Amino acid sequence: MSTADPTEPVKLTMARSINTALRDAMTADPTVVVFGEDVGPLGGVFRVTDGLTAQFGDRRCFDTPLAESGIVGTAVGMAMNGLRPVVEMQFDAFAYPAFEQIASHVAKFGNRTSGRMRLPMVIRVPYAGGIGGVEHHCDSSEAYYAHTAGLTVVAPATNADAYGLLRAAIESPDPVVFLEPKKHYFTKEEVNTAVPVPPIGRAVLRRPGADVTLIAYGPTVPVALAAAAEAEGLDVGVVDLRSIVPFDDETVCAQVRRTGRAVVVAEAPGFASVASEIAARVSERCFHHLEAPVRRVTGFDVPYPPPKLEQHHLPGVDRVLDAIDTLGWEDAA
Amino acid sequence: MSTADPTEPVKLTMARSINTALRDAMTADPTVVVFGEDVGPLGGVFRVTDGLTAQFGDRRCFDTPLAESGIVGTAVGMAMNGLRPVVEMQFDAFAYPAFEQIASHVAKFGNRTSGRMRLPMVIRVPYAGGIGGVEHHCDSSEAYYAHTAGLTVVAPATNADAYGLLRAAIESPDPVVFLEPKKHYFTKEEVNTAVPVPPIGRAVLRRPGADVTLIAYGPTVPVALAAAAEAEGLDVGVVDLRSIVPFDDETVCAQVRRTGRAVVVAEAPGFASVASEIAARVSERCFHHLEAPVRRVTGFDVPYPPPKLEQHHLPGVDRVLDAIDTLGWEDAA
Amino acid sequence: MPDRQETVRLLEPDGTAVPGAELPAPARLLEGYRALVRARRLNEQAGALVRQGRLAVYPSSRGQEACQVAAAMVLSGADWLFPTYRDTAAIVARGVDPVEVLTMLRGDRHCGYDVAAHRVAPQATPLATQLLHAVGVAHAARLKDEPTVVMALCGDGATSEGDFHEALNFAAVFRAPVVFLVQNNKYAISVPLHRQSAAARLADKAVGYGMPGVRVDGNDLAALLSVLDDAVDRAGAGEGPTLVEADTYRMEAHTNADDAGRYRDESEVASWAGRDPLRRVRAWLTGAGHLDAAAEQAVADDAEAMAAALRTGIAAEGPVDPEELFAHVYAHPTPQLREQRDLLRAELEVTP
Amino acid sequence: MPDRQETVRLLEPDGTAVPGAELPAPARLLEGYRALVRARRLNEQAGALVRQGRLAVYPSSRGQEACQVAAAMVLSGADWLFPTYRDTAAIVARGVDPVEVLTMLRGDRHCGYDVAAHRVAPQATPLATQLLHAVGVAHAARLKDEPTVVMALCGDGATSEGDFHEALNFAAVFRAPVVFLVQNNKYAISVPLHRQSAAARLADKAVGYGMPGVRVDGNDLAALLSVLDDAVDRAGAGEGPTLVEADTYRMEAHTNADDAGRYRDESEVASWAGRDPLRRVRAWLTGAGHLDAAAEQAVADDAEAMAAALRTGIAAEGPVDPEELFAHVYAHPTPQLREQRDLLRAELEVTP
Ligand SMILES: Cc1ncc(C[n+]2csc(CCOP(=O)(O)OP(=O)(O)O)c2C)c(N)n1
Ligand SMILES: Cc1ncc(C[n+]2csc(CCOP(=O)(O)OP(=O)(O)O)c2C)c(N)n1
Ligand SMILES: [Mg+2]
Ligand SMILES: [Mg+2]
Repeated sequence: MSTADPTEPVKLTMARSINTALRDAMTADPTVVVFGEDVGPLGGVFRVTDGLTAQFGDRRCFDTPLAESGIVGTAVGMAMNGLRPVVEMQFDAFAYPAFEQIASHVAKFGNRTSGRMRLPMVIRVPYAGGIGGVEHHCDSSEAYYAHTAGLTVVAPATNADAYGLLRAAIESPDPVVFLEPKKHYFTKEEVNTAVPVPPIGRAVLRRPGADVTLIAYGPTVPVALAAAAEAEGLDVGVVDLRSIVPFDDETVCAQVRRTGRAVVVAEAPGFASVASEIAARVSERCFHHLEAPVRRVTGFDVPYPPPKLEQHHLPGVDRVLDAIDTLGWEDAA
Repeated sequence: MSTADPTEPVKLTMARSINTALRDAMTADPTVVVFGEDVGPLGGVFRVTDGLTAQFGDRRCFDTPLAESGIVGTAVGMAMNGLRPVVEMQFDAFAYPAFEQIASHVAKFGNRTSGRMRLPMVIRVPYAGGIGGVEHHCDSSEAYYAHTAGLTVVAPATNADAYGLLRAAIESPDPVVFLEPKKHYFTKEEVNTAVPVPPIGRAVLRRPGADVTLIAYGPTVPVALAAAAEAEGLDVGVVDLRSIVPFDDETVCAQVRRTGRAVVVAEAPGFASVASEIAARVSERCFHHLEAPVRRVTGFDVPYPPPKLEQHHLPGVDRVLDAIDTLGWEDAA
Repeated sequence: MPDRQETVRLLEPDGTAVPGAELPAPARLLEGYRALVRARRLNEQAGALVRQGRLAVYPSSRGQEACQVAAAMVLSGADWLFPTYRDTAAIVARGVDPVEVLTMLRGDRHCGYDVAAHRVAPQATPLATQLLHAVGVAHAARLKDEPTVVMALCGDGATSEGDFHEALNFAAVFRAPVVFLVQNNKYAISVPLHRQSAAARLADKAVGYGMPGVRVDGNDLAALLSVLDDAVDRAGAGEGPTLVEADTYRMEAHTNADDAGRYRDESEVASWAGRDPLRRVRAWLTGAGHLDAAAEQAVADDAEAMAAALRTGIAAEGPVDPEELFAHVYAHPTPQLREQRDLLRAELEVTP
Repeated sequence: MPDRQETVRLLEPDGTAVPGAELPAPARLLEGYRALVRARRLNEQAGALVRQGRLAVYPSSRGQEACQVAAAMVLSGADWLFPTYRDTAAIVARGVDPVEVLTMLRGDRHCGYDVAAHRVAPQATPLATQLLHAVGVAHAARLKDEPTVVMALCGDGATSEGDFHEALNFAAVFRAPVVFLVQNNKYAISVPLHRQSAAARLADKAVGYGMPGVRVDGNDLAALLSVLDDAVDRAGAGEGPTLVEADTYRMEAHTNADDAGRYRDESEVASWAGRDPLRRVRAWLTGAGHLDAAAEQAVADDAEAMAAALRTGIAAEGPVDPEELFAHVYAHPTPQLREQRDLLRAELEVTP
């Protein structure tokens, strides 16, 4: 049941890529344990943990009672006692009951003990929208974690990164919030599981471009790429952050300085968000290179809407193109 | 036990100003009820609810069992049934257990019911640091609320605003998170309780200035004012936001456009924070007026430190002055 | 209050009355039977609408209809009902138009009915959170000296959440007029009861809060009416909350999106088919001469009419105004939301 | 396990043994007495250090010393202790240097002792949150087949938090080797027990989780040792968790910053003075000939030496390196933290 020939890239869905990462991590390290709601025999509501209980047994992958604070709090204790828990929050908004455990303990424990005891644990969150879900199933909750000092916050956009970054997250000595763009769970892409585990904290230029830089992460990377492809007469680059904390200022700023124009694309409501942070730091650090204000194309400052309205809420290609249009091209050479 | 002669301003501490606002609101409106941990006979650990049970009885001001989600969740139901609950979270970090109730219900209920039922309730949070408190007693948690669409987020900096804005918050048809800078609870200032209840959402220029604008709210307003007074050879203005959501772009941007330079001063860790939002919007909206990048002077991206280190963590006057120094004065006339 | 050890049952699965049982009045059981048939029909119709792509998803209460109906029947107009996503049938039994309830699952809005008018809270998704709201409504009624009782529903899985604990404790300390009805349908999605709790009975959780706990056969409408009537009376009399555990079973998968074959045997499901809540009331009513073929036909016609109206109503799908995104977030949209609305408005003027 | 209705007591308040009581061995009680005297002295010394401005605040466990001592004494080195802010004396009874414990309240750091070395978790402030960590440590031990038992402490107020519920439920379902010791000292700051819970006994909360619950006289060291020994043995034998409620009293205000006169009568405090935990062990030991004047003097000297060392240790206050702000947030500081550290470093070079 392990990965096919690991030297060859294979086509996998994102759900399967994550499943493979869990499987490979559990094989490599007997201290890795997976638990949460419905992750056992059912294999998770998105089948991300499919087959893990069958392969590794009920002590390595198991269902818990239905309580998210309980799941995260128990994981804290297990990490204190030598295990590497990887827990699943069933949906973004259902991680909120665990917020105190995350903000007051998970994030602070290593610092509290002056580094004498750290918490190697991963909190997986299927997150963001675009699946026509009912309320509470589509929140983009990354700002809550990114603002909480002590957490590492990772948001893969590709299946290869979902695999690689999850392996890295599980190996991290510190707690990682791992945000899985659930709308891409069933998209297939090539994944090579034989490549070395990448470091966390490096953004990547997904598409070079000389005129504008689009900055995105997780579910909006494909949106940014599509917008870049559609932008007429402009050479648009796309940076995929991959990790929100730590933040890769170097890669982001190098690209923005090159283009002098930037648009941040993110699904979460824009106010006091990760997009605000990106816009603020790019505006500050690239000030003398900017030809136009940094624009943000984000979700509106509203609760995630019912399915019939989500297409109006989510930052789509047109809205990104409109934002690019406002970047003061009249002054441009 | 009511306010003295209401036509005359009196000297009150911030704790007493808030106490007076609660008292006056309870007198004016019999549906206002106050509850939380230790708010009854004890009068709250900061004595903010002192005497309310004695004056209004145990049905209007009462202690609850020790459970913050319980307090906020019960308040939701009480607001659904015609009351105006004003609840106290004992300290900032002890509001985290209520996070799910706040993010998934308090913030979303009016929208969920298409406005057919709104939740008039106030969550009072003694917040931020500077009191030499042990861990969990000094968090600046405003970003969590400000990012959550549907909440109104207010942070008074003066005792007069603490009185007036709390009256306004209690009268609001929507839920308000009311952030009280606990380090100023025992500072005395003149308060005139006879002035009309102010609207929420208006910033105020606390100090005019032609060269730089400092933007602050809550506990950092006095820091900004002190820095402005100390800045040598520069005319430094200070905007006090008062309300974070809604945000007063008009007042803030008018002042920044006038000065062309701005520094945001806030206690919370800076990453993905309210300060990020301010810097991002000011950078975007005032782009063509800016002579220098918008700087942020904020808490570091670390868990709130132990008492002996807090002076190094908190944004103080010197750090604000240093930031002002970086605003590209060499290019200035 | 019944003894801690027993499970209250008034009608045996075959419809014979338990010896000595004090049954509700026949007219009430007949009314209940009509509601049960409607509830069953509602579950079937909603399932069909999902298969036709008209609804996104539907969590069926098939097998739990007696709980659904009893929860609504024991309430007066002044009382409140707090349902979950699974309790559509209870809301309909309270008198709300099924079309209004299901527009939520058609994707139009988060809650399609008028919460205040019906005194039915929005269907709660975040588990156990609504129990606290129920306590708040009840406590407010008590503070205002209003004769309101609140019926709060949740599942066996939800009893594990911290909010369940806080709600029961607040209710007990406040002596709030609330009845907690736990529909123990044996599963939380795929997780069976024994991995949810090590307690012998969920009703025993009441002990730790100092409130009475009763376990009732959740497929016995007569027993449910009797137990819930008592609990509602007790709450109304100022004696505080009651925890009622209904022993029932989720006959279908968690929702249509779920694959129950991954975690339970068909034989288990089949064994519960023998305890069907409709059949036993029907058997008793028929046996006691309160339900003849004509009456049975009227009951079926009534349910069928409801299903037809539901099909029509759900099919009569109109567009949702995109500006609804912004209209209700605050009583008065903030300047920021007005700006964002204007942006969307401009976009829609270009490509409507 | 004792019957649900009783409160276990082995020594009467005057030190006479309850008829038929099986007392712990005299040597163990003597060791316990020594620890009780140290605990009392620690509470007094820490209070004095607060009044002298050397510590910011101190939550005293005066009156609860028997719980503090017993919780530590029943554990082996492989076991874990999960204390709260009020359990400094328990940590010291486990063998941690009081100076290390109290540097937290001197303001130096969040936790002054080595958590892993002592198998003592950091003192928890957010109420009941630590109970889940305790369950996690215990469950991990079980998964690894390690013979660890975990002692998790909390107060009566903390039993109202959702995390209390989730912890007990997880522990019971997992059969985790953990003992929950609730020190029911009758107050949560100002809130008295009857506004915290309507249950007859907090130990009854165990019923709802399917675990044994025992109520013990929390001022009776002998009874505590006996009850906790049993619970630890049970946990160690793989039989799962136990909830123990210790009936005790907080003799001082919540902390030195609190004004207990606002919410309780001195007469209530005085009535509990008659149940002092030290006096009854001392009376029994003396009466049974296990404690003569010389031994009593040795016990007092030992406590006094600890207090003196504490005074010296707390007075020997050094500066805290400001870069500690950044050093431990992550195993490897992020680029952002390195930048921020450099900013602070530059500031301190200008004005050190
Ligand atoms: C706080 C929270 N966590 C997780 C979920 C996802 N979820 C939806 S239903 C469900 C199972 C609930 O089981 P139970 O309470 O027994 O109710 P039932 O569905 O059986 O009626 C889960 C885990 C949720 N809705 N809310
Ligand atoms: C989650 C949380 N809410 C509130 C507080 C503030 N607080 C500190 S101690 C305390 C009372 C605790 O009472 P109890 O559990 O009985 O313990 P005791 O202090 O009596 O030992 C409160 C409300 C806190 N520390 N954590
Ligand atoms: Mg269930
Ligand atoms: Mg207590």
